[in-house]
Amino acid sequence: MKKIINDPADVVTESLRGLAAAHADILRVQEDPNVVVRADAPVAGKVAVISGGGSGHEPLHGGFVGLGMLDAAVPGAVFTSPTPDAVQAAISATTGEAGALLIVKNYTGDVLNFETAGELAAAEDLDVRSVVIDDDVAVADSTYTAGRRGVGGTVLLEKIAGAAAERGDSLDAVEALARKVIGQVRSIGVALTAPTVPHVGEPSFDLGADEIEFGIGIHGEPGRERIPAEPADALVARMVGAIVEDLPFGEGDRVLLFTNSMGATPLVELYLAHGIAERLLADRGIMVERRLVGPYITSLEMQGISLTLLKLDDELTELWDAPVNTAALRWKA
Amino acid sequence: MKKIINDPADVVTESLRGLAAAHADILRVQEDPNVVVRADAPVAGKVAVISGGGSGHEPLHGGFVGLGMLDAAVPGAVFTSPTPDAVQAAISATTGEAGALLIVKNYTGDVLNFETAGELAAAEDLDVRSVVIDDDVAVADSTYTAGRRGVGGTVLLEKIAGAAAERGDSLDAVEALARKVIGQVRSIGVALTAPTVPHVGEPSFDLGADEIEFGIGIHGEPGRERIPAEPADALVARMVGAIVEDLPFGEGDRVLLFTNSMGATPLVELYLAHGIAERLLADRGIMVERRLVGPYITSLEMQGISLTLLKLDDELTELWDAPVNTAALRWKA
Amino acid sequence: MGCTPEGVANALRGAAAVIAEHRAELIELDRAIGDGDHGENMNRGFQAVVAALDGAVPDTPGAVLKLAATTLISKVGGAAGPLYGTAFLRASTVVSNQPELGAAEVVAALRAGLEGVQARGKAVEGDKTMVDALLPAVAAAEKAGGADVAAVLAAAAEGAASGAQSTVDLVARKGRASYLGERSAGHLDPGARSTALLLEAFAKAAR
Amino acid sequence: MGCTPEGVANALRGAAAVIAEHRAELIELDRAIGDGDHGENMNRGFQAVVAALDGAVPDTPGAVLKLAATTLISKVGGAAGPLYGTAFLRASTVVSNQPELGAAEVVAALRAGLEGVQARGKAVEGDKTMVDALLPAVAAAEKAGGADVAAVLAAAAEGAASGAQSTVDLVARKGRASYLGERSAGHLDPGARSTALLLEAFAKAAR
Ligand SMILES: Nc1ncnc2c1ncn2[C@@H]1O[C@H](COP(=O)(O)OP(=O)(O)O)[C@@H](O)[C@H]1O
Ligand SMILES: Nc1ncnc2c1ncn2[C@@H]1O[C@H](COP(=O)(O)OP(=O)(O)O)[C@@H](O)[C@H]1O
Ligand SMILES: [Mg+2]
Ligand SMILES: [Mg+2]
Ligand SMILES: [Mg+2]
Ligand SMILES: [Mg+2]
Repeated sequence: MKKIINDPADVVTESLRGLAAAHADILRVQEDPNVVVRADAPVAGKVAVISGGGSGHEPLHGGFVGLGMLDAAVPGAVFTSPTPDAVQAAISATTGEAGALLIVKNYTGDVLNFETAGELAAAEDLDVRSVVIDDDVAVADSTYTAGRRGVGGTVLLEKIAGAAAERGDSLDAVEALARKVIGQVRSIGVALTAPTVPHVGEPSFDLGADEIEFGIGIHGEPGRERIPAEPADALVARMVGAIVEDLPFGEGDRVLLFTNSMGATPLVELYLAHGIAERLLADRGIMVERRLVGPYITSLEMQGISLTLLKLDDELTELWDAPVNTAALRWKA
Repeated sequence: MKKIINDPADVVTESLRGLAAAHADILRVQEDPNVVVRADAPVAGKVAVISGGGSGHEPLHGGFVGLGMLDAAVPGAVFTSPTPDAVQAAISATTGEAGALLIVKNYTGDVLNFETAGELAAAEDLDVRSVVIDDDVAVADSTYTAGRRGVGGTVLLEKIAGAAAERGDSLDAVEALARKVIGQVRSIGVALTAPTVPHVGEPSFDLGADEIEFGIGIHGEPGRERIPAEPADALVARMVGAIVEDLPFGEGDRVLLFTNSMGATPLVELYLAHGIAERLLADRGIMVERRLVGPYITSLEMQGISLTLLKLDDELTELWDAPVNTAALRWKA
Repeated sequence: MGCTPEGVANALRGAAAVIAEHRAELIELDRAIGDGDHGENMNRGFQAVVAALDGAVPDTPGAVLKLAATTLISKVGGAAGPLYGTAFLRASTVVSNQPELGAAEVVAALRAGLEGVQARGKAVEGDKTMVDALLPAVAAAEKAGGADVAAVLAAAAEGAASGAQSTVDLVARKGRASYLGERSAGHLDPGARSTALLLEAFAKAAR
Repeated sequence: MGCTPEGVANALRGAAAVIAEHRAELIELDRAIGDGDHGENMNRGFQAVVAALDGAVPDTPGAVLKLAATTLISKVGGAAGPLYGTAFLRASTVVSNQPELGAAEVVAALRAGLEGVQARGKAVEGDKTMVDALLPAVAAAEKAGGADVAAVLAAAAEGAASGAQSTVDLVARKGRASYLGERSAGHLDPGARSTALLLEAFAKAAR
């Protein structure tokens, strides 16, 4: 393993120091427990929107802290859910009368740790609610699994819930909107290579020279099946099919298409895949009205991509377009 | 080689289609020859700022086309300088009375091809000037080499020249400013792994499991030396030293620090390196007043980073802060 | 012979040593059907428990268990952190502030721990989780109930070991391994393995 | 026997076939001391030349060379594109619109090509570039000057081959390989190799 790190145990903390130095106008970092907080937090009268999870998915979540998106992010160790005390620290730093919404990706560890933090907050008479995002169509959603994982949809959810909170929506309204987004967003990912967790020192899984893991999670957890490598046209068609048929999305639907790099995919390939997805959706009469293309929810140095579709309406589109000023997403600000 | 592509010969064109689909509000793409042009080009009365080079360095240059930055980008085949007719097409699509500035990275192929295009433009009575950026301190600048390469400084140059053109500066002024930037920007890069060019199908070079190429170019061309892998603290100190001593930068200097990912470096490592660089510069009394952190000038799926320092003054800072609206850099717009 | 606060602390120190020793193995098991962090998470947590005990050993066994619980909750993260944390918390509650624990209290603590894990994680027998190690451990401890603490823990350790082994053939239905579906069969569950290691360490400390 | 337009076109077709055959070799040479695209660039360019000739073969040797030049300039890219493009352009200019080329014209065309490459790229002997193949090729062609076209090209090809071989020991001072400094020694220069391949193909066509 070659990495630009010092002691693997210090990776997250040292990285957060760099994040803080780079974006002092947007955010600040508290250490021990590690929390990334909006520079002007707590914002009086505003619902706090908080998310978090294992590190290694950057820019998620710390890169989305700032005006119009998250009030705080709680980074755990690499690929490890953060602990309740860290979530609690994020709540304390940001949450007032208006309460807070916790955006939790559906992984056992995240759910359990945020749950505990929520209970602790309730004990302090703070109005803290949670929503669990589970947009990954690769996983069968049944009692025989831990349920679907939270993946690409998380980014869109954080943007939209953040915009609603920023415009002054109540906690009830922000929560309702978040649940609406969760209900109409779907994703799927593929991996060409595996990530290497610093404290593990070797790739998280072994993939043959001509194999693709179809339905990968953001920790490199497998999903549906291993398939032989195939041309981009075929692969993207497979991905689009899996998402579209799941919700399902149909002719005339207005959507946001999010083409995400898992980390190490060259942008030239990412845009190539995006172009194919646009074409396939147009063929189905699905109208792509907004798009996001880039590495926004990653899995360290994993090569691969994910596609996310969110069904839009006027309100969601307006919230998507609203100003945002974070390290990783910025417009109209 | 596993890549999300169809025929390797079509990678650039297909990718440009995805770029165009994703950012129709910002840019449009002309094919055969391939050129990326600002959506509202030609902008009347404005100096056109044009750059280009081999593909595989995305978001450079196409991702920097838009308000406040480039009027056009000319993408060659992967890692191959574009041909003069493509540069000519970019000039035709964007250049009027006010003339154009071509930003050329110092590689033999880029210089020769842009030179030819410039001659063709002059024959059509267009006022087209070129500047050649050569900010890479890894290469000895002597008659015994092709001279220093253009690397990270290119991004800063495109932003600043673009802002000057956008505010209405004359070609003389934009050119003078570009030469000033070139005079006071320095970079160095390191690679942990090699990129794989689609039509080659195997990594561009072989690097041992514990080796780092110090002084890498953006095509994976080697620079100073191969060194054993070392902790981030030591590696970043080596990089900062190489840049600071070259110009040299000294106590009291105001600078922009650009910490760039070569493509596949996890953001958690990139910010970690950025934090170390900030600390080392502070130790030397060099004042970091602006920063840019992310994958902005890459080498396909190469793992590695580069550091770029630009000496700032009030004018450069103002131009850096000016609104920009491109696929990859966006603020105040 | 009952368990003193110092005895419980020693058992935890022994557990920390065993986890440290098996860190790489647990990582490898989790790499196969999870995300490869279980060994690191557990080791980070138990090293923190040792550090906390080095500060001062609380004066009842229950307080020692509670210190372990809060430390694990705030240091382990992942799924295992809240689950083991809850187990120790429930165990500490059930023994309240008794100065020493006899065999009956140890059995009750083990059962409370199991119930805590199930209350939090909703896993049942056969889901291929630490529950598959804990269930037979508690059953064996209850069967050995009349005996002394050492015998109870020895029985529990044996139950956990064979329970953990039984997870190899199972298809996971909880936790990260469940994403693998059928492909999860043929692998030992890392959490079940760490449960077996902990109980083995406790049994050894009690010998 | 002189070169007709069709003869020049055939020589270019032969060159395209040789480049296609050696595409991987040129890539490999460029991968070692450059960026690995030389084989792809040259192949893309010469395939385009063949396609252009398939459209219609211009009616003078000079016009054929000019068509090759403009095609290479607009299809090859990189350093080699403008350099080879300039070489063919200068060669076409020097033979102007003569209907057939004799040995003297071929020699003049070769020299003009070399001068074009040096004017554009500023490389001198020993810089480890295509110039190191072209210089001895032109020298040998001039020496064989009185002979017929086939003999001139055979001499040029031989000169280019040994010139290319001589680049192995050199340290590059121009082009991408110069970044390697001392490390560029021990490798054959890809551009010198492609020059040798082209001249060999031309010689074969003239036989
Ligand atoms: N719902 C659950 N109930 C009980 N145990 C569980 C549950 N989910 C996961 N586990 C246990 O947790 C172990 C994984 O722990 P760890 O790797 O530390 O967390 P994570 O899965 O978040 O990375 C699994 O091997 C399994 O034994
Ligand atoms: N200044 C120069 N003069 C003559 N030939 C050169 C010069 N620079 C490079 N070359 C030749 O070009 C070859 C490389 O061509 P190619 O790989 O197609 O372009 P690039 O280096 O832009 O990738 C080198 O092997 C060398 O022979
Ligand atoms: Mg984990
Ligand atoms: Mg090249
Ligand atoms: Mg795990
Ligand atoms: Mg090359």
